[in-house]
Amino acid sequence: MNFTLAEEQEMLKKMARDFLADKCPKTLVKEVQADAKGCSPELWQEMAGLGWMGLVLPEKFGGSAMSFLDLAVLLEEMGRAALPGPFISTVVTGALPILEFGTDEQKQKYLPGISEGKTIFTLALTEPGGNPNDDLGSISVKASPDRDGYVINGIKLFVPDAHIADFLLCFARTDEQAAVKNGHNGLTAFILDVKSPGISKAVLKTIGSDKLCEVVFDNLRVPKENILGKLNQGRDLYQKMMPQAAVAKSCIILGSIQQMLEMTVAYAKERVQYDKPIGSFQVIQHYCANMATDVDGLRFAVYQAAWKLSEGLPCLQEAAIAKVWANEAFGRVSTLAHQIHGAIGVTIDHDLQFYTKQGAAAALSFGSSDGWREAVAWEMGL
Amino acid sequence: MNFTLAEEQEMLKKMARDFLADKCPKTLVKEVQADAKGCSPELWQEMAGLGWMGLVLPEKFGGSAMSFLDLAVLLEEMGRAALPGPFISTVVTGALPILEFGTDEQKQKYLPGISEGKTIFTLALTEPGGNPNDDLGSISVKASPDRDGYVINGIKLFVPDAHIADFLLCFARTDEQAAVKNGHNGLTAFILDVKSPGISKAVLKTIGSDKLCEVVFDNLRVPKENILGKLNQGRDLYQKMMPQAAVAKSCIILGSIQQMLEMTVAYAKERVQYDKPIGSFQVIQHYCANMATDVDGLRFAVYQAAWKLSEGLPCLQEAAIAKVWANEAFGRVSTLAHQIHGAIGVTIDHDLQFYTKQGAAAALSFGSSDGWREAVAWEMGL
Amino acid sequence: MDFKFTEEQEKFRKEVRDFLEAEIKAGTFQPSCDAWIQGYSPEFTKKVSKKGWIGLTWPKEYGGQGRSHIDRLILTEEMLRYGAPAACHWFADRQIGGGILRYGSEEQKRTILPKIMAGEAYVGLGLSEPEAGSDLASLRTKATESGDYYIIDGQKMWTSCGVFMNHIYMVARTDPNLATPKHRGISEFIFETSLPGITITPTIDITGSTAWAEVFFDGVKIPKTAMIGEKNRGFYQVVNQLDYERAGLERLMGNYPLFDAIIKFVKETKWGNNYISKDPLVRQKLAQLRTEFEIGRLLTYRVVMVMEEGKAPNVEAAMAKQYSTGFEQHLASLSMEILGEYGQLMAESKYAPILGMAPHSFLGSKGYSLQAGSTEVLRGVIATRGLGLPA
Amino acid sequence: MDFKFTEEQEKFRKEVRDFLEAEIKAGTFQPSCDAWIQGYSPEFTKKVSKKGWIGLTWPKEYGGQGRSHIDRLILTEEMLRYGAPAACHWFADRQIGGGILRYGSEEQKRTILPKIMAGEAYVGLGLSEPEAGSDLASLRTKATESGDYYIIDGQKMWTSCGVFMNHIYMVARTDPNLATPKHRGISEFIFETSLPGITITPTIDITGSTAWAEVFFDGVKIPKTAMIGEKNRGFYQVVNQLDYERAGLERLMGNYPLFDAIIKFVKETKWGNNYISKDPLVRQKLAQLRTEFEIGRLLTYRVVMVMEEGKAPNVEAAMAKQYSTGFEQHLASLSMEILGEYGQLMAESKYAPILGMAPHSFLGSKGYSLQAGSTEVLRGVIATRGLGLPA
Repeated sequence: MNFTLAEEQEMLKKMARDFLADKCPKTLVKEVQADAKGCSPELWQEMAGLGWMGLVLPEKFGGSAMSFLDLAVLLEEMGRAALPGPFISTVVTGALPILEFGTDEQKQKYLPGISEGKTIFTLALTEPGGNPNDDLGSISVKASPDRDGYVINGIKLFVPDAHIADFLLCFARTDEQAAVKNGHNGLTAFILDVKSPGISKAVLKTIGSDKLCEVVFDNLRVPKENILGKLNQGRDLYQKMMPQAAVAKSCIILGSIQQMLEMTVAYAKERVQYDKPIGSFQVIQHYCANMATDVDGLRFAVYQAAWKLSEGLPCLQEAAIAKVWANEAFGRVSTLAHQIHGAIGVTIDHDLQFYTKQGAAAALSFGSSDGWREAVAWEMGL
Repeated sequence: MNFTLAEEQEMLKKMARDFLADKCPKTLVKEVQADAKGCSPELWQEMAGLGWMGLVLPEKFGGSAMSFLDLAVLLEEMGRAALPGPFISTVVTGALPILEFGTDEQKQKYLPGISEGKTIFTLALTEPGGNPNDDLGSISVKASPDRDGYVINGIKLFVPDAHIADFLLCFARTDEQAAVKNGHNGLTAFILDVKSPGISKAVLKTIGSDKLCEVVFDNLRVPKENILGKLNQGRDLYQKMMPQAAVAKSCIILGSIQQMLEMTVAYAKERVQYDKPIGSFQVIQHYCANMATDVDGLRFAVYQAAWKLSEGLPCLQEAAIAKVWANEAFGRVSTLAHQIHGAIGVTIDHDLQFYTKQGAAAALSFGSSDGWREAVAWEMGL
Repeated sequence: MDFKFTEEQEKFRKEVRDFLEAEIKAGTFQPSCDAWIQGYSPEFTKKVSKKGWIGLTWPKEYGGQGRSHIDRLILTEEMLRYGAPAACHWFADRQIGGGILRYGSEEQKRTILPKIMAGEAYVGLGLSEPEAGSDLASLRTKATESGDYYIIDGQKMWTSCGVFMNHIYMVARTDPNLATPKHRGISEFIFETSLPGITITPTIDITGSTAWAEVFFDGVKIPKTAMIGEKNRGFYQVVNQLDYERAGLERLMGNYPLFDAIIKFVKETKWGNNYISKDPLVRQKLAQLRTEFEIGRLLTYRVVMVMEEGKAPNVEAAMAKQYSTGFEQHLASLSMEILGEYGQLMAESKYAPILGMAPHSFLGSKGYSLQAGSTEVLRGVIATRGLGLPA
Repeated sequence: MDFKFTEEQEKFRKEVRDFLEAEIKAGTFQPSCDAWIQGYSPEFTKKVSKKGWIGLTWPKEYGGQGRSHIDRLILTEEMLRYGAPAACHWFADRQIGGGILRYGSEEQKRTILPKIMAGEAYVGLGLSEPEAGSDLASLRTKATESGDYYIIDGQKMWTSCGVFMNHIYMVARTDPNLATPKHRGISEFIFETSLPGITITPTIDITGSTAWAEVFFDGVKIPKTAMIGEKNRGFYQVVNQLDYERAGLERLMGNYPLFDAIIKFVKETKWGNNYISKDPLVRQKLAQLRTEFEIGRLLTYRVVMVMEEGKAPNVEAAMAKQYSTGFEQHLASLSMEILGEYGQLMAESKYAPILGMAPHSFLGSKGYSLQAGSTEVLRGVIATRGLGLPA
């Protein structure tokens, strides 16, 4: 039992913080958000040079074989810097599933490119009009057997960074029969090359300026070898991946609210109204105390889940709790941060807005609070 | 549009407040709560003498033909005084349904006795193990035709004041067949004389010291004439009565939290810590401001619903909103009242406890917050 | 107690509704959130003026309609319900006209009120400054006497209606020696923004909109007749006007079009096999919002009852405003939550449900509890002035 | 970071669990809420003493086990989970022993600690007074020097363990001249309650229980050796001890037996045709409580990590305590709500589900956020000491 980061993690954290403070100022964030790509290729390459994309990959694939916990440290700093770009898409919903479920050939084919920052992956899971608390069961994109492979048709929604991705990890229905009994059956994960004919992408406009896309498959052909994991067993991959994705987003929120807390406390010390710093008003003090409690509580919840992921222990409950609390803590902390900042905090020129928007987007991604609470209920045996 | 009480209502309010301050001190409340009867017969007679039981009854039945709005004024004061006894049972779930649904004979038989304070009525609706959000649909107490009447068997729960009541208004199933389609069909309301053989009662022990009872019917015979309203149409009576009962309980809660607010503000002005009245601390001020907002909001919600009832307008939504808000406002106000009172407020000798207990009991009576919110959703067309 | 409107009032409501529905049909506007504060439409304001609906409660002798505050409540309720673009006249109608009637000279009443009622004077509110937010009395903009003129120097922030106003109503320090207590020595002014020395810079807010502005005064020369009320007593006047600023339904219904839209959306949309409205969790959330809304409506109606009695709506307005902005924020965040991933999609986006109103309002509503008296200031008013707790 | 216990720690946990389950089976106690503060059982305390579990972390040279704070965390977690009647030794084990080790004389360590560890000294806490609640430094009970003795006069309120204590640990004013600032001139004492001049009157709380007491001192003569630490520096000592008072899992798990019971109840009970646990609203509520509980557990574990580093758990304890008591209150009120009308039924009643724990705890939990530092005091600690905001 130990609630502090290891020395190497502290180093990683400091290095990431310093690097991002230097290379990812808010001017860049603003620029990148406004840009169609939603990513700075130069920064992406520098991050790859620091080994971030390969952080959790084995050395033979160009990685540094570090743990999910180490990755969490890095993600928290990314949240703190409001870093835009396809990092979670590529690493958490790309590299990790390949590492876990890929064949040797697949690993060899995709992972080194990811480590080097040359390959961008993303996840195509959700579909329009599906039940938001059951992405998997709502899948109707179909992969029909065709000669040596499959033909894919349908529409995916909320696919992050699809417009700049090289590959999509796409869940599609391969056995309609199996779905009759349970919609989670008969699904398969495919690695799709976005250069193939039959894919079109359109970027949606979002609150967080994340580049979420609509992706339309029109008779897209994919060879059999591009199945990731087992045919019709896509659910296994999904169940492994979703807690990781939820924890990754929770790390982003943690970084966001930690930064909001620090900005707010600093402002409360310096802003004078009624002839004293507003931080000397009892109500403002209690607001700050509540924010700090939320931030600390979330920190431990997130790191507990990340630690369990690192150890390969079952962690659906811990991941669910982390995401529920991330969403709730974000709501409360951002409300109080704005309340204390007053009007200055609701201008486009104030940094607070980056975190409000990033946090709101992260809270709505990879499962709602209600959905994750339902997972907690399930784990409680309810 | 007018949000103030009429002059006569102000007079009624003042009279009730003065009377109860004089005749229903907390020493009496404590005594009555501890007593098996849960009611002071002397006080009950005095209240009858003031015309309270007959307040909303026509003059020919010994009443004063006042409105539900007037009754609400009175109920609020009863809540403020933490008055124990079967007033709501008798007037709201006894006299009002009889007035609305009774035959001339029934009105003549029961209402004058109620006005005079001689007759105590109560409601036997809920049953053990039923769906708490569907009392009506959960009824399994059966009334089987038998010669000139019915034989009733089964168990009712949470029957207020059954141990001292003269009559029960009891919902029972008279048409099993009709229930197949919809559990709300095939129910009938009966007026049961508790002196009849075949009834046994046991008082339950409750947080509010209300005398809620288990009532067991064992081949109780009831003549046909004792049906209130139409055979198999008990639902109509229920739908008319429930909003009235919910608003009545909301009045009790309103009186409770108004009193809690006043006690708390007075205490905050007088209690000194850190060399100043605690009411000068900003956090305590905001707590009090929040309490006041809840009290005022509830007041208008309750009186709006009561006014609609007075006018005979549809008011399911307004009644539901009043009860939801009563429950929620009670939770917040009581929490803050205790927090400001500090330790002294959690002793049995402090008056705050009467309101905490009375409010908690009222919040759990006549429908849960979730259930009433569902009614609001229904009214919204969801 | 009486919770219904009279027949004439209901008739008036219908008249307003019919007018607004016809305008929507005619394409004058599309219902949108915050239109009362951001919706710039001289055309619409002119039409409202023609109906006699600006200055509805003002005395007939000055060209007003002399109607009740309840009529104005009905009018504003419908304007807000339909999200009508009323920003050009809203501020003048709400608090400037009343301020002039209370504190202005006969000449001011005769000259300014008609321009407002004609829908020609768009009056912005110049109160906040960089160092004077909740603590308005800390303002530094000064008005220096010089013959028959005052020379204004300084800066205002968050001037409502700032980008399209042609008049500004503002407060400035007229006596630097009267700085203790600092709320003395402040006076109120109204003048045209076409005067030389005024620079207006739009403020871009968190949603990207530019409804507010910074206003810079550099030696702006205004005639002494621009002063409203008594010299050096402006703070006492403005405090009263602020009560009116926070008294209305715009603090509850600023994002009402979102509420209507989300209810309609869940009723009409299926996710998976079921209408969203059948999800018990969604039902609870919307019913809770409906309940909270109703409480806010009643608290705000009460404010109008107080005004109708001829009293200044102080504690009652504070209570209604701090409660109601909380509701609006809850509405926005629950709407986003109900929409789930779709809650991220902004107006311009493909697939954006209900015109992207939910995320837009989530951002926009952050300011609701800061404007016109922060929630913290208002709770202080309730506690000290309302409950008599020691200040 | 490492979120698991070592094998030895897990073994120890199992040992504690086995012990407690055996005791339950043997009928020594029934799990109940608040048993750590209200559960009087000399028999149980003797058994815990025999296991060496009182003074677990104290140095071996004084008869303690010299074990880690994590071991004590495990021990207390299981005691609380099983609702074990540990009140006779809880306070002494938690903060009195530590206080004596830190501030006491060698003789006090040699005489008092063994009695505590033997499960024989039941030490009550005499801090609050009628005029001294959150503002402890306002205390008026005085200790007047008289030769080799102090004479104690005054009154304590809410003395934990008051009705069954045989020792009292208390603070009194030893120098009336050092009243500015008023937290000077206060000293700490420990002595037996059998001394003449002590009157103990149980306080009946809102639930009807009598775990606390008023203690009156009327010329109570105690030897000077009863003073702990330095004369007139008692306030500084007690502030440190308060950190320990609020540092533990009893602030999160005081009503844990209710949590276990309500979960079991909804799983096993049908209302109408369905198990209660299948109601989506119930599922959300319980999952929310589970989530909140986990956050509280982590915040409290962190406090123990701080102690394990040899630091006083100040801000961290304040944070965990004010958060966790909020959870406990939420647990109680949501449990009542889930039980609906059944939520009114008290333990003794027919039909009462889960032994009436929900309404009992609803009432009892009102005090949680007041004891051992009110939520308001603790948020102040977080803000000023933790975040450095100006005091």
